[in-house]
Amino acid sequence: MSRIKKLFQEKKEDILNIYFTAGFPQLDSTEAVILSLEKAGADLIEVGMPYSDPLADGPTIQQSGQVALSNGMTLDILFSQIESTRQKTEIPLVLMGYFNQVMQYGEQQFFDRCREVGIDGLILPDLPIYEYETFYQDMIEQAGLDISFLITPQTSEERILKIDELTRGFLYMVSNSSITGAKKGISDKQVAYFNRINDMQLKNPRLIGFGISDNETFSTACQYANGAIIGSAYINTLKDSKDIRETTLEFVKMVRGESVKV
Amino acid sequence: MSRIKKLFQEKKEDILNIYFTAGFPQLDSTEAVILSLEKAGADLIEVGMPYSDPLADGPTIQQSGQVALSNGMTLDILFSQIESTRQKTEIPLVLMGYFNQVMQYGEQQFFDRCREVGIDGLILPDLPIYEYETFYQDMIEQAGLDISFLITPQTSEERILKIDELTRGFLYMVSNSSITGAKKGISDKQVAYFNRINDMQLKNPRLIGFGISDNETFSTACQYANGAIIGSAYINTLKDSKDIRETTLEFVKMVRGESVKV
Amino acid sequence: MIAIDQKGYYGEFGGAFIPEMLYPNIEELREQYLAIMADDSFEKEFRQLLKDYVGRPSPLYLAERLSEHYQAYIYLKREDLNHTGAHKINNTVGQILMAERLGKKRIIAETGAGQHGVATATVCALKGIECIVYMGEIDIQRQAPNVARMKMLGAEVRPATSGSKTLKDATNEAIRDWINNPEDTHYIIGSVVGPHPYPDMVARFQSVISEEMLWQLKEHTGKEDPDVIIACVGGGSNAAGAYYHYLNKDQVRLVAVEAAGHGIHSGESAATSVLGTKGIIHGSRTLLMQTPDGQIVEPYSISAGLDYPGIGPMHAHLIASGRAEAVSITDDEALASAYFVSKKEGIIPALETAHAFSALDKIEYDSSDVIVVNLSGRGDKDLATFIKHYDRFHK
Amino acid sequence: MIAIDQKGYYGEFGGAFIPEMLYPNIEELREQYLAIMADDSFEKEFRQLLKDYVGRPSPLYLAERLSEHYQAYIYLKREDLNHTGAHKINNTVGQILMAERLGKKRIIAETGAGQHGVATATVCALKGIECIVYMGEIDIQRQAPNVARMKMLGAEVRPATSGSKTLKDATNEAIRDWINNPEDTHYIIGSVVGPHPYPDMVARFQSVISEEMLWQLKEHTGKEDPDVIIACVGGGSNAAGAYYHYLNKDQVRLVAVEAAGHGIHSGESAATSVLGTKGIIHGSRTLLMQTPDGQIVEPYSISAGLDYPGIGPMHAHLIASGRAEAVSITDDEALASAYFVSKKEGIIPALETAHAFSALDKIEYDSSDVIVVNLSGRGDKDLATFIKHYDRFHK
Ligand SMILES: Cc1ncc(COP(=O)(O)O)c(C=O)c1O
Ligand SMILES: Cc1ncc(COP(=O)(O)O)c(C=O)c1O
Repeated sequence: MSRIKKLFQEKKEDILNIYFTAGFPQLDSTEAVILSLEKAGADLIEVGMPYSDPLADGPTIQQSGQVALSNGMTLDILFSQIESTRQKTEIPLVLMGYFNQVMQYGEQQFFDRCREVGIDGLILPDLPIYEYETFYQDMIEQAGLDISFLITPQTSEERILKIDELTRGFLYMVSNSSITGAKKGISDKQVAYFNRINDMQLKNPRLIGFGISDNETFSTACQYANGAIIGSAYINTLKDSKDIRETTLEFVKMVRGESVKV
Repeated sequence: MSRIKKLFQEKKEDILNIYFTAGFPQLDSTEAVILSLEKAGADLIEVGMPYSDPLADGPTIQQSGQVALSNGMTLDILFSQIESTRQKTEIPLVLMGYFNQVMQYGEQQFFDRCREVGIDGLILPDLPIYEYETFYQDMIEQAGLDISFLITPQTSEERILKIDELTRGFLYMVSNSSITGAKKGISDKQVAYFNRINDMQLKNPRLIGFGISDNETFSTACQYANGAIIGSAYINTLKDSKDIRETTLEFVKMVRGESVKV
Repeated sequence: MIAIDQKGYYGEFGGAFIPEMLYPNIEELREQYLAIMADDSFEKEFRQLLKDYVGRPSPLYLAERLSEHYQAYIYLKREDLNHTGAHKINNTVGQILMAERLGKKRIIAETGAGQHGVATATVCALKGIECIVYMGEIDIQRQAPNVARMKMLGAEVRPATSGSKTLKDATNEAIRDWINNPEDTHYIIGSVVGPHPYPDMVARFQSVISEEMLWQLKEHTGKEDPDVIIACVGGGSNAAGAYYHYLNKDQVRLVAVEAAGHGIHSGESAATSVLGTKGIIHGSRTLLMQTPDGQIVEPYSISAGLDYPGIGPMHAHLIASGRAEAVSITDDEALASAYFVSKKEGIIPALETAHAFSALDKIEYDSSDVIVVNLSGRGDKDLATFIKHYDRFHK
Repeated sequence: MIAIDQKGYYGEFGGAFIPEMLYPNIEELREQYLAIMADDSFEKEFRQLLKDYVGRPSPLYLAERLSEHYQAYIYLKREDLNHTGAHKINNTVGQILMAERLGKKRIIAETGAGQHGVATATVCALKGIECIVYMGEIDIQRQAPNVARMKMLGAEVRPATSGSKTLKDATNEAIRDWINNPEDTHYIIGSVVGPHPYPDMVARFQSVISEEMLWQLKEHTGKEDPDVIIACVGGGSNAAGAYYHYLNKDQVRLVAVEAAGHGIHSGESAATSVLGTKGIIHGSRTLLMQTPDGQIVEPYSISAGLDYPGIGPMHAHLIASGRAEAVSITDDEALASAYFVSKKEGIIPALETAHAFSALDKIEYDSSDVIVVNLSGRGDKDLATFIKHYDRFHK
């Protein structure tokens, strides 16, 4: 059983998935970030592959990607960083990136290497399910990788069922139709949407992402799903961090509501 | 008999006609200029009525006109200046200006006033002979004014004969087809043109104008016609003049070749 | 009957008040222009260039949002879509073919807004003929894009530095150049001004505008005649073209729109129909702004193409005889129209044309009326002016 | 047979690599675009606007002086004469009608040279719809006149400040806006790029260019087919339109001209056909300039409209399959052509189009060949660049 499946079997609620951009703030901060997040109590980590043209991301993640790229981050470096970090932790790791990166690496090679270094799952926001089914589903399954697809408030019921079927690991539930880091808080309209999905009895657990930044939004999200995903808010904290470990600890505590940052 | 006709009866060659812009350099220099020119030995004086848009004149005359206008020169002022100057001299005076000035003054009024103040002839370069014949010939003749028309190197023989017929006083022979002050010296081509006109045995005496500025050009012109007209060169001299009388004396001497200016 | 006579007069306006030095040129043209224009090979080449090079016919466009706003049927005759962006090219194409047939080797022109200069430089490039354009120093500044275009097209732009340093003075300089170069040079005048036969010749070349309107209106509305035709008048060439085939149809109202600058009586204006009196300018007897002494008054308008103290003799006659109504529009009214039309119809008009649009706020009409506004040119050349004043009109 | 398949692929190029947030928009469009375009009322309104508002048909002009110089029959398809000055408006007219029928209330667009932004702002003004245009900061500087035009037309221009601050980045920002506003907004893409069905939809709207060429060539030469069609390729919309009805006529050579900037291998280039490899950009699998790691390379060209690291999937397929020949033209070659064509034909081409003209110096042809150059736009927007470099080319 995959690390992701195991996590969701063992823990049904308040799951905290934190995204960070690999190579940010320093080229070699990947390991420190992962280990700090684990130590601080994150349940799942989304490792972002920095990309020149991240269409589905907001300015914070874009800029962190630019920094990572000018720090010299490449996929090969990232894979070896993960490989060595994997010796020290069993936390589930999900790789997030754009499909062009996968294509250029060579699809088969990419999936194999993910498996090899200890990646558990993938989020490829611009790989549509049609392409996935037609060309990549078999490869990814054979590599033993989970894959998360997104659903949004606009996704039709029929399509949600289809996406749920194709997803392995967890569903990425976009809180509102907007790119990461764009809006704050959770509205009534969103709650109605969360409830609607809840009522659908999907097979996959669900994490809510986009717009989660603090204890309030995290707690609300956790009322309607198995947990939530935080990205930009964490990147913003890291940007000004003197000590990754300490910053991360405080950030996770803040989100979990265990202490309030001063 | 008009003063102009009388002049040409009495003198057949080396006639010097000098143009100046009324109101230039000062509003009231008209009389001084006229009397100085007479004293210096000009045979005929062309009084320019300053005009805002003198199409057929070069930059020197244009600018002198601008100065005259900003000095406050008007046709009424000009006429009274002439009227008083006429008490002191019998030199033939030809008024030169644009036909719009005549129109605005009222054609009949204008011609009457010319006669009254002692103007002898007119040069109206933008009054074409067709308009003249059709509308103004009678008025001008009845006012007892002479009128000079222009001929140019491009004017056809037939048309020259016609112009000669309509002209009373002298023909204004444009030395080359270009506006006043534009070119220097007299070319072989021009000489051929002068000879051609000479051979036509026209009824009117002829003065050559445009490009006459010094003794050399004046003497050459006088070989081919009854005399010549100087405009821009005299205006240029006046522009820097401290003493109109002296400047004029020197200028006419220079042109006549009686002494060389130092 | 509105028509020009043998000697180039529309009623009491017109004629050819030119110095003798220009006589051979003007006479040659006067004797030949009608025969040349009637010649099959001329007609064929002219029509072919209008079609393939200029892009004619220019559309007649029913402006729905303007029609709704003004509660009438507003059609726009799209001269802005012509090559180089204004009606001016209709005339320069005609005149360059004329110059070719007259054996001329050098072209001169005056320009105000620069559209006529560009149109002249364009046809000179097309034919490989030397081109010199006179332009007032002030206009060189306020119509910079057109100066750049003339340079690209290989023309020489010579600044006119006398007088008001605008169109009138550029015209003076062009005439002086022609006097100095009487043999090989043709002067392409840019409007229905100047000595006969220019006003008539230019009107004939521009008459293609109303020639097309006849069948286009028929196509759109079922009848050839609109109720009203509105055109701005600098010298009056676009208006002459838009009126031409309707001159003797008295049921069609002709509206001539001139520039009132800072206000008709502000002392900074170019409203010739109100301020002008009979006189002579640039070789033609017409209405012009002048002092009682006959000195030409320096005009003012924000629009370089309307910043002219006279109007063509045809328009003087049309206005004096009551055939055309004159409307005067201030700078600010024209600017407001430029912003309004841009946002309502997606068409940025030239500042000149913006004056014509403003007339819609001034004249009377019925809601069933078909009104044609002659969209004489596009506003690309005026962007700097529009942006400069933008905030004042957008609070 | 060159055609797009059900899933939006030309051979192996195309598709729709989009985040789920865009799925409803793209799917709605994909399901409806063909039906809407086939609808009589759509077709009628589209054709009417092309005729009366845009000024179509655009002429096909036999450029005699260029023909003489190049020793072939050179025809120019005059998209420069369209309203707003380029081919871009053919597509925006189509898409605004599409957006209306899809019930959208807000329009976004990206722009490089600003021509597409102006064309979009124009049709939004025409229809009274809100319009936001994303434009790279560098392009805002180098195409200032078009920025002013968009302002006049009531559009908001938002600078893209990331990456190379050019067209690619403006497109990223537009896509982000769309993701954030999935319900009421239609994204008017300006070229044959982006996720299916955009490349096909835009190509169909632009296909009016070659539709007209068929009968215009017949009129001029007696046959529908030219020997060669030359067009510049930024994303490839003008080329797609010029090729469209000739795609399956193998006897007609298709020449695609791209920008080589300071030289193909100078590191400052946009020569995608040479430097590009297969990958995904803006939702489409195509050829693009990228690092081995799949990072998109920042392109460079003096011409904002060609300064793009990818090409539309149709062109990737045409080039990869050998159906089209690619030619790469440097900044200086394009500038030289712009000066040359301006002075030879009196037509100042856009910098983009100047690249297409330069191909005449590069390709082989016979003296009996009929060559159509698609004159995609006029150069008014590029005057500052032309003047800046003028002296270097005129010693
Ligand atoms: C667009 C446009 N309209 C009108 C005019 C005024 O000229 P006319 O009265 O001869 O049409 C100009 C002059 O440059 C112009 O550029
Ligand atoms: C005049 C002109 N031609 C060509 C292009 C390139 O676009 P495309 O390749 O889509 O025709 C542009 C883009 O702005 C343009 O303005």
